[in-house]
Amino acid sequence: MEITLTHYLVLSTLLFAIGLIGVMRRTNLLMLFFATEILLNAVNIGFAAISRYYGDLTGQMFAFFVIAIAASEVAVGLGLLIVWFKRSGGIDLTTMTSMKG
Amino acid sequence: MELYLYLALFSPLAGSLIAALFGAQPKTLFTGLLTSSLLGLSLVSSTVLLVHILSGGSAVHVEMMTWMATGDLYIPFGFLVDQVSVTMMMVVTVVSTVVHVYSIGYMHHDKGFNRFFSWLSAFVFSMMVLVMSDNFAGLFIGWEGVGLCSWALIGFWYHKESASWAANEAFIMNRIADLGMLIGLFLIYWNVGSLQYDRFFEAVTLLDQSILVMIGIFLFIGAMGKSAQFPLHTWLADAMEGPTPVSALIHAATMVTAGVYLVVRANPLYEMIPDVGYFIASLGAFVAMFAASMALVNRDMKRIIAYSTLSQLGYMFVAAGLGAYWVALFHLMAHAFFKALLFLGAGNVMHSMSDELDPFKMGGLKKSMKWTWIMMTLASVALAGIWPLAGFFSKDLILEVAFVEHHYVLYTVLLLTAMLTAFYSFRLIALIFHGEERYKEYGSHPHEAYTFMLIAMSPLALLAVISGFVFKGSYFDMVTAVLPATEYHVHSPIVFWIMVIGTQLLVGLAIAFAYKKYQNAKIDKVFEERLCYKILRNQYYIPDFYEEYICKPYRELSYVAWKQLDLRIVDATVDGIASLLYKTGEQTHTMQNGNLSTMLRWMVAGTVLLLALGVAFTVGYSVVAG
Amino acid sequence: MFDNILSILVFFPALAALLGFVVEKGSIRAYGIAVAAIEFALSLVLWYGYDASVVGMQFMESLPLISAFGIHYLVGIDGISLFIIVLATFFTLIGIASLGEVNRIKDMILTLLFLEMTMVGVFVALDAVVFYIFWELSLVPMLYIIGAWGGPLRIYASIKFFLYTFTGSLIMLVGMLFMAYFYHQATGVWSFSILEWYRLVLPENLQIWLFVAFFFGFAIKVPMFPFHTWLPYAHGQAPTIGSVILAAILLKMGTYAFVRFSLPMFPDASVFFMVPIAVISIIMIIYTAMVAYAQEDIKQVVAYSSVSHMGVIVLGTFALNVEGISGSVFLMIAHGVVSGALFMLVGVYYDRRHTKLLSEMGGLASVMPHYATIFGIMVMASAGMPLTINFVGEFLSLLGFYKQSHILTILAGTAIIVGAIYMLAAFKKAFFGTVTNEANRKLDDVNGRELFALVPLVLVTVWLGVYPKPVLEPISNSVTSIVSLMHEKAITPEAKERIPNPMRQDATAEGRH
Amino acid sequence: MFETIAFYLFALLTVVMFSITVFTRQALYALTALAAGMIFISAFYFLLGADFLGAVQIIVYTGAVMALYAFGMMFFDTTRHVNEHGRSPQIVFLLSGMAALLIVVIFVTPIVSENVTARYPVLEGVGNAQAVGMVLFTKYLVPFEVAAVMLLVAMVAGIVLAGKKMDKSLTLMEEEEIELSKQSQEKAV
Repeated sequence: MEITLTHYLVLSTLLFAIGLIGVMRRTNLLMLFFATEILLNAVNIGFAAISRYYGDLTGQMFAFFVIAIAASEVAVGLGLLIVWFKRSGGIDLTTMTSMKG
Repeated sequence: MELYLYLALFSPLAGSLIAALFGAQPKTLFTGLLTSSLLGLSLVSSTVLLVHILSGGSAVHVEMMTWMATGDLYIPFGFLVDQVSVTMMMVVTVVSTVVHVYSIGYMHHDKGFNRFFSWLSAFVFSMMVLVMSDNFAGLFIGWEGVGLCSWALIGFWYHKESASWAANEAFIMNRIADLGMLIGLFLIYWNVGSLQYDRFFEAVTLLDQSILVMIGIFLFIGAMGKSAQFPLHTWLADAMEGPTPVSALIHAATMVTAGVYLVVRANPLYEMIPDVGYFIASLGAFVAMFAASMALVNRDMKRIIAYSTLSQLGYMFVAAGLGAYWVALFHLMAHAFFKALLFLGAGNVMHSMSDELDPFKMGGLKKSMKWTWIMMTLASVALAGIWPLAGFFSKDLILEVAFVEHHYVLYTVLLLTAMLTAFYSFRLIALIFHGEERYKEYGSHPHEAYTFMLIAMSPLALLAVISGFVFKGSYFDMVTAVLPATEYHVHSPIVFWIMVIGTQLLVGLAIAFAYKKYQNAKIDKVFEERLCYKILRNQYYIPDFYEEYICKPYRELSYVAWKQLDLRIVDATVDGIASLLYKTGEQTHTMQNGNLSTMLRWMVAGTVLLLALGVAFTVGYSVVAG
Repeated sequence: MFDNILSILVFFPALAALLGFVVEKGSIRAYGIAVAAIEFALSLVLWYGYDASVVGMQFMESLPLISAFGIHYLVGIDGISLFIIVLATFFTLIGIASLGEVNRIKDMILTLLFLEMTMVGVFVALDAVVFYIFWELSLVPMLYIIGAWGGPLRIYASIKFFLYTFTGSLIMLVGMLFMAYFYHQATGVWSFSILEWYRLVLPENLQIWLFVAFFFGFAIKVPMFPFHTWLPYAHGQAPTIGSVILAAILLKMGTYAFVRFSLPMFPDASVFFMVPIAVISIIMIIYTAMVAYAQEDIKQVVAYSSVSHMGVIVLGTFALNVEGISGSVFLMIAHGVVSGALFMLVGVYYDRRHTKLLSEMGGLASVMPHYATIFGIMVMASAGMPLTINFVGEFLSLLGFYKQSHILTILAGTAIIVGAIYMLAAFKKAFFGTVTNEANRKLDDVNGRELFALVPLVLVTVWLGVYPKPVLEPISNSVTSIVSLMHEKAITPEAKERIPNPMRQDATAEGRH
Repeated sequence: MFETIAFYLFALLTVVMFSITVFTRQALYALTALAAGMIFISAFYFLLGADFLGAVQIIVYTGAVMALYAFGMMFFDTTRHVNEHGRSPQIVFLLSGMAALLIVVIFVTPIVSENVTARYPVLEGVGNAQAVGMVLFTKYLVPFEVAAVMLLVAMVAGIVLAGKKMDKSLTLMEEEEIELSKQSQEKAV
């Protein structure tokens, strides 16, 4: 049985769904970051697969940049997290209601 | 000849503009003299043109420049001096020169002396444009121009509420009629392709009868406004709020006759549609009677003369409607002279009585105002149509026209009106100049007007006397070059003499009755209680009717339109939409409770929705396309 | 020398405004007048260089912006836009020159210069995207002018103005995108050039949909009944200069766009919607005239009178023949001059008394005779007196529409009656009678600075009323080409019949002299 | 055959690992599972012939990112149980499930049905890293540099935010606090 692009896309989507569950379910900020990492990686698989099956390097390039962005996000995000932790003493989402409209 | 044409046309404008420069300044005699002398120049030029035409010269036709040209439309500033317009030019320039000179004395003490002359000359210019234009658009310029000047001059004493009200009334009523005129112009343009008189008159024979009738009706609506025909007549009496020279020039001699001029000018059109002509004649006869009846009981000197003007305009329309265009024009001319004279005389009386208008508060003025008395009596005799003064030749001719054309009802109405005319004219004369000197009770000190004012009036007096029997022949020869030369003779000489002498006798009786009744100016209390008196005194309640059923509803409707409709419905709908959006925001902002987790869920829900829409549209599209 | 004149005309005021940020506050007025004067001189040069005999666009410039979608910076003018541009630069000049004492005068002048850029930009744009950008940009300075210098309700008025017109233009934008899409479908090429769109013949049902989309944008801008309610608020709250520019130029964008977009692109839809639009116009004319009559604030009278006159302009536009459209384009200029002047005149009194209520006025003619005279001239012009600028436009508009419908023209013709009623009533209340208000007794007459603005307007009013040819002829030529384009493009037989072919008319009109 | 087996194996492993990350209550487990998942994902890259990407994945994620998270966790002391009271988990699953389904539908249908031509085709006879390098440093040079700058900025930002002097950061202090600190400094001088 040949592995086709569809297989990879289905996998990518599956992982994305798992990431989404995490995003919605978690109330701990750090765990939320984990979930976003899953989302990004799920998409990356899709990019790489498309790149492979169409013989076009653009997909890989995108995956590459996504990784770069993910890395910066982690750096800045963790920095902010630390600031928040110092100010409020916790990183629980339910305590963050200053954006209440 | 072109030079004279331009001189005649533009010297009033020049005078007006120069006077306007001093408009806001205190009185400078210079402006009065300048405008008067420029009008004199205009008069001289018009006379030269008249001589040219009389001596068999061809009509002077110039095209000064393009006014409007777009698409198919081409309207030039073109001027035409032919037999008809030169007659009008003479009337206008003669009367207005007299009025200008007279006004130097009359407006002597007025603060707005310069402004007055500026507007008066502007009026003359507009009137000249009106009569000299060679196309309907140019006529319309003059038409609106005289309306504007009339507005400014009626409301000349703008600090008086009644004056500015009357000015606005006159303007707006004229505007109603002007709409009809405008529609007439549109009809002409879309059916003929040009607004030039000559092109239109050529095409008249080719056009459909129904279209001609429409054009005729709409043009006549325009004429009805300017000439104050029923039901647009109320403004004329109110227009007497203006200074008296204005009433003499605008509301007696020239502007109000513009409607008659229009019908005369458009004679090839009205020739083709005798039904409309008959309607015009009937309306004219009705107005003649109607206005004369209102003049019978009025107690305002100027209003009486104004109603008399209205009545005489009715006569002119009878003649024009029956196809006797040259007769209408002739009566227009004669009427201009004696009516202007009458008004100027009334102006003298007003001046000496410190602007008193009620003739019952005068009486016996002939001692102190001899010349005014003589001239006003002359004018009244002419108006009454006594031989050999001007009115006899023009007004009785109209009666003959009605008779010869077998419109006996019109004839009877006109004959009755002639009697009424004589009655109210001499009622006025009797009240003002004869009988006891009642003015003493009111503490007035009458004095004769300045000599130069009297001298200025004298040409009009002369013309009122002679214009009938001196001019009739040459006038007839001249204008019939362009107007239908129908001669109106009663075939049987016996009938003719019975008619003439009978009319004269009836008129004489009316005069005698007026003298007898009003010599002593007893106010008949019983008579004043009667219904018919009240109806006449209140002008058949027509002004009240207009106020109650047109002006007031319009005002109220306007207010409702603003407060209820515009603010409550139209604007409120818009604000309603805005507040709906706002409320939606208010309601849904609980979604933004600040909990990141909840917001993320909403975000995902939104994404799912968008994705679902995308799929649905793609599927839908492929189903439709595939 | 005319190669880039349009771009110079568009961007010079904006660049000058940017530079103006560094100009000292004391000399900003002189700077503003100088810039506006140069701009006005440039627009006169443009007029001088304009060749009235050439059919089609002139001074065209093209610069690709986004080639993939055929979006170009494409500008050019014809007789229709030329005079509105001249009017815009003219009003900016006299607006700045006659500016009274205002707070933050520097901001005001720079805002006006930015506004000038957007106004000129709208009228030169021949690419829908460029047009749209300038169209929307013009809202921003106006919003600022009303919001920053306005009356007590200024925030409400400015937001209403902005959101209302913005909503309309978004619908218009959708229309534009669809138009581009259909163009792509038909030709396989993307283009936003209006001139290219002209060539596209669309089926009638598509035309109708697109017409409606464009209509919303234009109608709100005009503003047509029942979308007019933002206007009284905007005028009522705006400072004098804001009202002047709004009435004189910004409203004209809507009617101009009808002539530029709706008519030539959708001739069949124009015929289809002619009667409904005429009915709306007549409602505008009569209804707003009545509302104007009931007003207690003289500025609101002028504001509603604007709506009423815009009704005549729209009516003339949908006459669909050369006479009517030329008349309506001419009336745009005329109405710009006259209503701009009227707003300025209202501002003259407002500067002195800080009130606009008619009840506060009365008997002003004896106190301020010059003011009363100029006001009187403008009132009469507004009422459509012949030999003033307005008459030419109104006459031609109504004349043109008479060809399409007798009854509707008679109804619309009541404009000359109702217009006289509210104008004269307001004039009487303000100027006639005796001075009842003591505060009015010592008012100064118009001063030199105000005369500098008003006298040229009076001169233009009379000059173009007596001799409209220099303006009317180029307009007429351009309109002729648009009408013949419409005639050729029309699909339905009704439209063919309703839109006469002006070229054929010209041939027969040769013998008219 | 080998590829098929490898795909299913790694797919299973990744899904399991990520599920653990998402569902576990222990932060340490979550971190470990995430790191493992990342490594398994790199396996897909190798399977797909994107060697360079795989290498980057391992280095960046399992190296740098995970280390960062580990430090972060130490800082927050999250070794204790993370108490999360999930609300209406049905909605969570429903939404993510639907999202997944729709994405599959959207991406799979057009790609399967249409032919896409490569704009930057994989060069024949050239290794993946080399090919990537050629594209990256020609066509994507500017984005690459921008990404580099972005990383630098992120690094600086991370240091600034989390740095020792953070309690003196003016941007994060209330107005009064700033005034107070100013006054105290002045006193010290």
